[in-house]
Amino acid sequence: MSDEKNKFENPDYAKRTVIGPDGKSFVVDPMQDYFLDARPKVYEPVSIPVVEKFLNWARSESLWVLGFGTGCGSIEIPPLMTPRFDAFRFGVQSRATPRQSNVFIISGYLSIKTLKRVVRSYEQMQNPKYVLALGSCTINGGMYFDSYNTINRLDHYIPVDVYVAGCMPRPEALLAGFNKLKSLIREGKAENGNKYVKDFDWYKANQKKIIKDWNMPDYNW
Amino acid sequence: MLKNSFIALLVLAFGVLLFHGVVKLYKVPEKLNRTAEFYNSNEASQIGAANVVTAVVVTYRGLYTLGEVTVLFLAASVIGFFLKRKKKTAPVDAKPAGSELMTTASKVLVPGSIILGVYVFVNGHLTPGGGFQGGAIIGTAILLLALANPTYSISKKVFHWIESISGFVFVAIGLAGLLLAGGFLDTRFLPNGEMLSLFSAGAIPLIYSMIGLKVGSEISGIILELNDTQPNQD
Amino acid sequence: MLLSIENIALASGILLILIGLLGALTNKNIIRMIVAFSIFDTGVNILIVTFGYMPGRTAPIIDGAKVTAQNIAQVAIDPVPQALVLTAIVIGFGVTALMLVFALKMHEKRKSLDINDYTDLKW
Amino acid sequence: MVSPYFLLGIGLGLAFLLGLLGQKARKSSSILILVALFSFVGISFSWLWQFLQENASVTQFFSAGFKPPFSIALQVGLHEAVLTSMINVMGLFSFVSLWRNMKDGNEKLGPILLILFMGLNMLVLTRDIFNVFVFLEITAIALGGLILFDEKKHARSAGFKYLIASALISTIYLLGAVLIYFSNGSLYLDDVMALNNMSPMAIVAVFLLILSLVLELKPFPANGWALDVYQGANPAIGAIVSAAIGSTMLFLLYKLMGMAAFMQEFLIAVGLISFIASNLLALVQKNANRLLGYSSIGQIGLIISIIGLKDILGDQFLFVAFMILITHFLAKAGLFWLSAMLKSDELKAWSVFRKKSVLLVLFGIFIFALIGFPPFPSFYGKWTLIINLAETHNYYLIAAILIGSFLEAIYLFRWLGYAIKVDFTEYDEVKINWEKLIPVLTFGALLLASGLYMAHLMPGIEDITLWPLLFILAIYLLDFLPAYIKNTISIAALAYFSFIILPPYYEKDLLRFIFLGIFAIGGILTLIAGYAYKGKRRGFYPVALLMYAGLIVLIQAETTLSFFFGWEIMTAGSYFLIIRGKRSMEHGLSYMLFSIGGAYAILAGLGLTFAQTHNIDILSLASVTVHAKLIFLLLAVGFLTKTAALGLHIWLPGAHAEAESDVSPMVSAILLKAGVFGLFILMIAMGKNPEVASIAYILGWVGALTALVGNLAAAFQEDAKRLLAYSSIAQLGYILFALAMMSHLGWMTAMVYSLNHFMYKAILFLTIGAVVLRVGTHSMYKMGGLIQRMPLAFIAVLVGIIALSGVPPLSGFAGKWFFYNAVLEKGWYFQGAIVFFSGIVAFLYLFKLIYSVFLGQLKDNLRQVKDISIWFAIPIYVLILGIMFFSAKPEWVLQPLSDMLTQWYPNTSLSFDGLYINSNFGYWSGTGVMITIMIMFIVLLLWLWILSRKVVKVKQFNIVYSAEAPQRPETTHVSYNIFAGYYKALGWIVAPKISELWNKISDFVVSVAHFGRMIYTGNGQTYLVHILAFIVVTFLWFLN
Amino acid sequence: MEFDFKHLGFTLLGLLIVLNWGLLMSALMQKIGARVARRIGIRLYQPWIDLIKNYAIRSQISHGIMFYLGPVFRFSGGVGIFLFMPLIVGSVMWSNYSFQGDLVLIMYFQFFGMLGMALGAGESGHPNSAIGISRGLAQFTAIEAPLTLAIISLAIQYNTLSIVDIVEAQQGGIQNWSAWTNPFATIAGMLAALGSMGHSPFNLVKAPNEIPIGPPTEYHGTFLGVLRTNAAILHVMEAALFMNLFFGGANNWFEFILKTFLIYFWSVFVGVVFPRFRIEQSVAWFFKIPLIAGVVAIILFM
Repeated sequence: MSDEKNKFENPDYAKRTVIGPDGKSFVVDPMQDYFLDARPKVYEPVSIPVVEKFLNWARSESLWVLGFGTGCGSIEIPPLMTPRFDAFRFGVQSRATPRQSNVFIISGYLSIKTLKRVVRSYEQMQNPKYVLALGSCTINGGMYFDSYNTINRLDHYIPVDVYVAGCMPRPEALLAGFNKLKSLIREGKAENGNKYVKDFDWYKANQKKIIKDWNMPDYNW
Repeated sequence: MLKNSFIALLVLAFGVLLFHGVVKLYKVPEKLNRTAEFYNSNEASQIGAANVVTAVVVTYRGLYTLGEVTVLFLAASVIGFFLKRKKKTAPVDAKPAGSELMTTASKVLVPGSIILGVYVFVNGHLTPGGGFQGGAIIGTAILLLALANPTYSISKKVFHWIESISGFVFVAIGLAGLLLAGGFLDTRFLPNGEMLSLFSAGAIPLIYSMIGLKVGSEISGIILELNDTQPNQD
Repeated sequence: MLLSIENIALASGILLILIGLLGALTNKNIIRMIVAFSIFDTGVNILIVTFGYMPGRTAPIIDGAKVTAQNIAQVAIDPVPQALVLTAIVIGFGVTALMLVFALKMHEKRKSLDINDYTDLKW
Repeated sequence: MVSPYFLLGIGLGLAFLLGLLGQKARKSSSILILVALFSFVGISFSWLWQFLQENASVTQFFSAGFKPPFSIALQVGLHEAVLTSMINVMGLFSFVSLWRNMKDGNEKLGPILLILFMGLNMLVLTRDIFNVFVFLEITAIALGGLILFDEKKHARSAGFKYLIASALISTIYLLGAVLIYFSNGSLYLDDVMALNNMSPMAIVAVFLLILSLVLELKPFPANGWALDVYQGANPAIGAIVSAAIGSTMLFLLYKLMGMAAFMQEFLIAVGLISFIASNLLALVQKNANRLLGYSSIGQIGLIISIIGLKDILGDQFLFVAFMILITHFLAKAGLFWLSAMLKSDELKAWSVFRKKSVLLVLFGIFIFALIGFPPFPSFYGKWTLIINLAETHNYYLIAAILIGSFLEAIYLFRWLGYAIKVDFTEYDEVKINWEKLIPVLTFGALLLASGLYMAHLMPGIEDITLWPLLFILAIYLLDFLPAYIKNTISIAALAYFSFIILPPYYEKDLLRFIFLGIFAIGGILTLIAGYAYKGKRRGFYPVALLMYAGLIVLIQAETTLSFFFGWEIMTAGSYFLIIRGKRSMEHGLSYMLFSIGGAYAILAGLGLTFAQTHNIDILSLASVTVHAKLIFLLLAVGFLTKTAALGLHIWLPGAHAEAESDVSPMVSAILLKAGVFGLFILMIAMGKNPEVASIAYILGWVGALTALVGNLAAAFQEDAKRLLAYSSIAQLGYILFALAMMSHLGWMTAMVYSLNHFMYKAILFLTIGAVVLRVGTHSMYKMGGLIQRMPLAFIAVLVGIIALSGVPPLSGFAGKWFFYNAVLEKGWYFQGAIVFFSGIVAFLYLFKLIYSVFLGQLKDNLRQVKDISIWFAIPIYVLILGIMFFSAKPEWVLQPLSDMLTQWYPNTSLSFDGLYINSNFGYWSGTGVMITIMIMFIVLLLWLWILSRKVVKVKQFNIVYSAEAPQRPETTHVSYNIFAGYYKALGWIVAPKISELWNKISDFVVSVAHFGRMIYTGNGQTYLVHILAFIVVTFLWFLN
Repeated sequence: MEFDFKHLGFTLLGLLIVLNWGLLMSALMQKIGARVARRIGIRLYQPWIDLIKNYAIRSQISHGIMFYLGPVFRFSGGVGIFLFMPLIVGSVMWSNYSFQGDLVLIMYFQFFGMLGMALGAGESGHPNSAIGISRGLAQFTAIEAPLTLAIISLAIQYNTLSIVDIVEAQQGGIQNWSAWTNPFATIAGMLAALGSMGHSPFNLVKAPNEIPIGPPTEYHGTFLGVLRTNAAILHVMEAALFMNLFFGGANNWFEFILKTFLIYFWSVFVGVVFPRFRIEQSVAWFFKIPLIAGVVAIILFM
């Protein structure tokens, strides 16, 4: 590690010497001991097409959204659950934990600080997982294209399945995005979870380029 | 003051109790009780001492006397020992010499007193008096000597010797009684002799002499020790 | 006979006892306490002697004249109280002497004869 | 027979003669005195021999060859022989202990000591009332001299106070002696005793004599001078005052009481007041010697009252008095001599004895002897005393004696606790000289020997119960060996002993078989865990075996006496076990106090029983007719102190939690069953008595509330062992409740719970103890995630908590099932509901236990801990096998149990039908449920396994953490105060009101003691006033 | 009773019915909730899809052996209660394995699943899991207090602890139901039921946004599928327990479905009306009216 990196390192993750109850001292390296630093794996679809098709149908009809509002677009998500739009009809529900979620909605601009959290949350979602990018900002930076603090292209950092353009897109557009996502899943084209793994180094390099205070393992299990 | 009046009240209560519980119950006896009767009646034939009290003190109830001697011995030991020990730590200043008058008077009086003391204890079985009284007189003589002439030094060793030997002899006589006669301190292992003569009443004169010597030397010892340890009174 | 010799002796005995007690209990000076104890002792001894007194009788000493071996039981008093008192006096002497030594040793250390100064041991 | 006058001759002759030798021949004079004292011992022992072996008759030796009353008689009888032997032995050893003081020009000390002891001999022997006065004065002056010899700081003022007090007292005696003479013309004791009707004067005289002797024996409150002497003088002199002079005076009092039967009540009152008051005032005492003084006065007070009880005790009087006297004599002398070895007077300074374990052991022996623990003589003395008092319906006296003894136990055990636990670095090291050690050792050995001899003599104590004690002595002597050897020996001994005695019980008495099995097997298993300890583990094995010996005696007991014997032995052993913990001093003390309180309740109860049945057979409890309620209550309270029922439980959490890792299961899983066994015995014997039903009803409520409070409190603990300790309280609450139902099903529940609690609490305590040994903390929130490091421990705890919680299929459910049925059958619905509710509360703490310790986040410093020691794992897994067996085939255990209980409750709805157990209300098949659940579990596990793909094992920070990552395990492990919300809702139930109540009580007692001792102003004059006031008050009392 | 394949077959069939009914019931309840909010709501087959989706998640992580076993314990708990519960009155085949144990067994077997779940969630090391479990256990103990009283009252009333017997005693018309004959026990039991069903106001345990989902925060994929399968069964069986205890049991499957629906609906109904309690409030609540009702129920039958 270079000195520059050390500057941002969380002191809690630095190696430390502790004394065990038996009086012997030993070194704890939190990055090694507390985090699994294995590389992610590719999870191939079931080899029997019929089964995979059936499962994809089920996945498409049961979209559990990670309730993590990353940008200003998150204000458009709650109306989805109201009587007017009622996304429940389409099998869309929100979950509070990435472990149980399938869909990650990136709701608009993404600051660098948030990107780190987005990456972590994305990696903690289970395969298969889908990303729905909301608004112009995720495509080219939108009105923040020249901001020092936001990213311009989301798909440099995590793979995106569906873009919903607009600034901001209305809930109807979001519903349309869901429908698009559903059809992608049903067609078996929504394998971006595996794509992320396959291009892991590229994504990681992009992420690390922009996130200076990288103080987590390369892959957040 | 409250405390003192309380104490006074308490003492008064004690007095009242003493009066009611003890004195009022006491009636002057018409005749001697059986113990006294026995002593008075049989003493002359059994012991042969003219002074019945002496017979009681030395023979019949000789253990009392032995106890007294022991008490004195203890007191003398403790006192002698302590005063001596103190002397080690704090040397006593030189004492003024006694005045001419006092010295002279004491020279006259002391031998007489000692002789009187000896007389008293030697005749303890015949006349009022005995070992303690005689010893006390001897002690007085020594006291006189010490008061009259503070610088006059008497060897305490002599007194120790006398004391030890006389005490031991007393005990030995007691044991002799046990072995030779009826019991411990039985004086009858020596002949009773003739009543009212000096050598009568068995071993009583002997015992009383020993007691006299012992008491005398003990009291003298105590006095001398106390005298030696008194700081200079100037 | 209020003023008989035995009554006077009894009264003085009790009085001495009470004076001695009062003195021992109220005087703060150790030497005075010891003196008071002596008085107390004396009172008790007087009491004992008085109890042993029988009016009109004499000391139990055979002098061959007034008191003989034959009539001693009728004319002489009880010898035992005499013996007891003798013992008590001597013992009292020993105790008093020892008390005085204690007083001396106590004074030696603290230069005080006030009993109130010796209350380090309490409770 | 040797004439006693030789004592006089030798003593005085030598003392007088030594003046000749002077200072130069110091050594030879010391040797001469030693020889003289030896000859005293020889003479008195020859008398003793003649009386004991040759049946000599009482002989009087007259002085001067005349018969008393004209001369003085010395009487030698058995009593005198015993007393003079005691005194002369004491004299010999006193001289030895003062050997070094004899140097430095103190050569006069020897003769004075000689005369003192000669005087004491004479006081014992003489039959002349006035002669007593003479020798009293000799003793007083000699003692005064001895005190002066000492260089201790306040010895002089103390001596002076002593002198003036004794001057006053002896003058009173003198007055009495003279008045005796004037009243009947004789000073011969036998004459006075022969008087048929005394004149008023004689009565006053006798009154004065007895009064002054009582005053010599330091009655409260006229005893300030004595306390100062004890405190101010050299402890070796304190030993003489307390043991030798005290015994002499007591004998003198006993002797003179022959003529003063009318003063017996006075003695009882004065003695008991002194006993209670001085023990009370001693509570706040911090000076060791003064404390010993208070204790001496207390003990002597007790004996005074026993002398007063002479007529009431009848034949037993001498036995009782002698047992207590000899204990006091040996123990107090030993304690004073121990004190003489120390430079500091502070109680805490006694902790330096830890460096010399022999002395510490002796200290313990003396303390236990004083309190009246078996096998020391005072145990038998107190037992006989209480039994006889009960027989004569002197209940208030019993209460007074027990209260006084209890107060005494408080400060003595606190003191012992100081010695065992307090930091001793600030005190000077103790230097042992042979002449100081020999007397203490001898007296300690004598005490033990006399106790064992008494136990051998005593009817109702089987000799076999003494073998373990001897064995314990032997293992104490082997204490220098490494722990594993001693451990092996202990296990072998326990195994052999249980092999001998256990099997016969299977046929004879299944109940005893089960409890003995719990004690023996549990003992062996927990001892196996002891292999995990390195080093020598000094002192552990004797006390552990002491506890097991007590438990075994308890089970074997056929008589109430041996039951109580076992109970006390067990208490003593467990006290030492508990106090071995690092911070367990106060807990050990409170354990001991509750135990002693309980033991006294038991003693009183057994006494009352004996009063009716005149039979010490333990089954005689059944024939109690009068006071059945009271007896039942007393015994139940006694047993409940051990089972820690609500109100009496406050000792348990600390005691169990702070004990060592393998001690906690001993005291929790095993020891508590002793109380349960006691309750069983009690209810078997008295349960049929209709009077006790109401008490049983109350006990049921107590049990229910205990369960509730125990479980709730456990849920709010942060200390793992404390949590388990509260859990034990609750579990014992269940058992109490079940027992109190007094029905077949209720007792089934109790038995099942007892067995289960033994197994799972042993598992849990052993495991948690082993974990604590590894991680070095009790606080659960400092652990966490240990499942990664300690899978063995985790499995054990998992099994333990499933069993404890009563979740099927493990055996705990059996208890719950019987419980429901029993409650419904009995109709105790509300209590039952409380118990069930508390059973559910148990989940809270069980979850907390397993989660906080094993799950959650592993801490930095615990990343490399090893799994629990194999020596802990072995017993744990053996017990797990036991639980599994019981769970799989419950009917194999339950059916014999049920059959056994039908002998007391023949009407039962319980029936066994193959694998099914049926009651009036329900049915249950343990085996069936087990199989069903096992199959189901395996099928479902397969289902999950088939469906789940390759699972990636992640590490502890790979959690969803609101898009962040945890930073420290400490901040991520939610454990501290985890049930905060629950506490807000129900915490008021477990507010420590009971501890507060006990605290208030103890504060009150302490402040009374503190206030009370203000009468000892330290002013000699005030003491005189006390004496005078005492005289006046008693005088007034008698004038009425 | 001897082992019998036919009986096992019936039991498994019953399990299937109960599972599907449970899934449907939860969909219905959500539908009802949606309609109350004037939404269309989920499709009725949504629970099945969710279940399949969860079982079809490809990747899985585990925090350790207990994390893995937790759902199995939980599932066993649910299935176990099913096994020990008689379903249809008078039918040996539909009484499952209730001959192995009585009401006490069911009462305590509930904890099997809870405990396993608590341990599994605990091993995930997630603070929210621990918080959720502690709340859940705390609330659960409070629920048990009135429930125990109600059950004791019933046991006194019918003089039995066997569910089969209790149900049979209620046959012969609505007037024989415990709900009529022992109304206070029913009140206590049904109020306790509110808590055990875990709907608002007693759903702080799983407070979705405060402590994301509570105990199962870390569970996903197959684990979650197992848990949801279990939940479906457990909901029905809890309702069935109350049905058997208070509402005369079921003489046929239709009655079973109707009654369990209504009982479950009761808790949903209350849930949509009342806001959420904090944990100390909910604990305290069970010690008020429900407890008093339970006490009254016992006093009436003592």
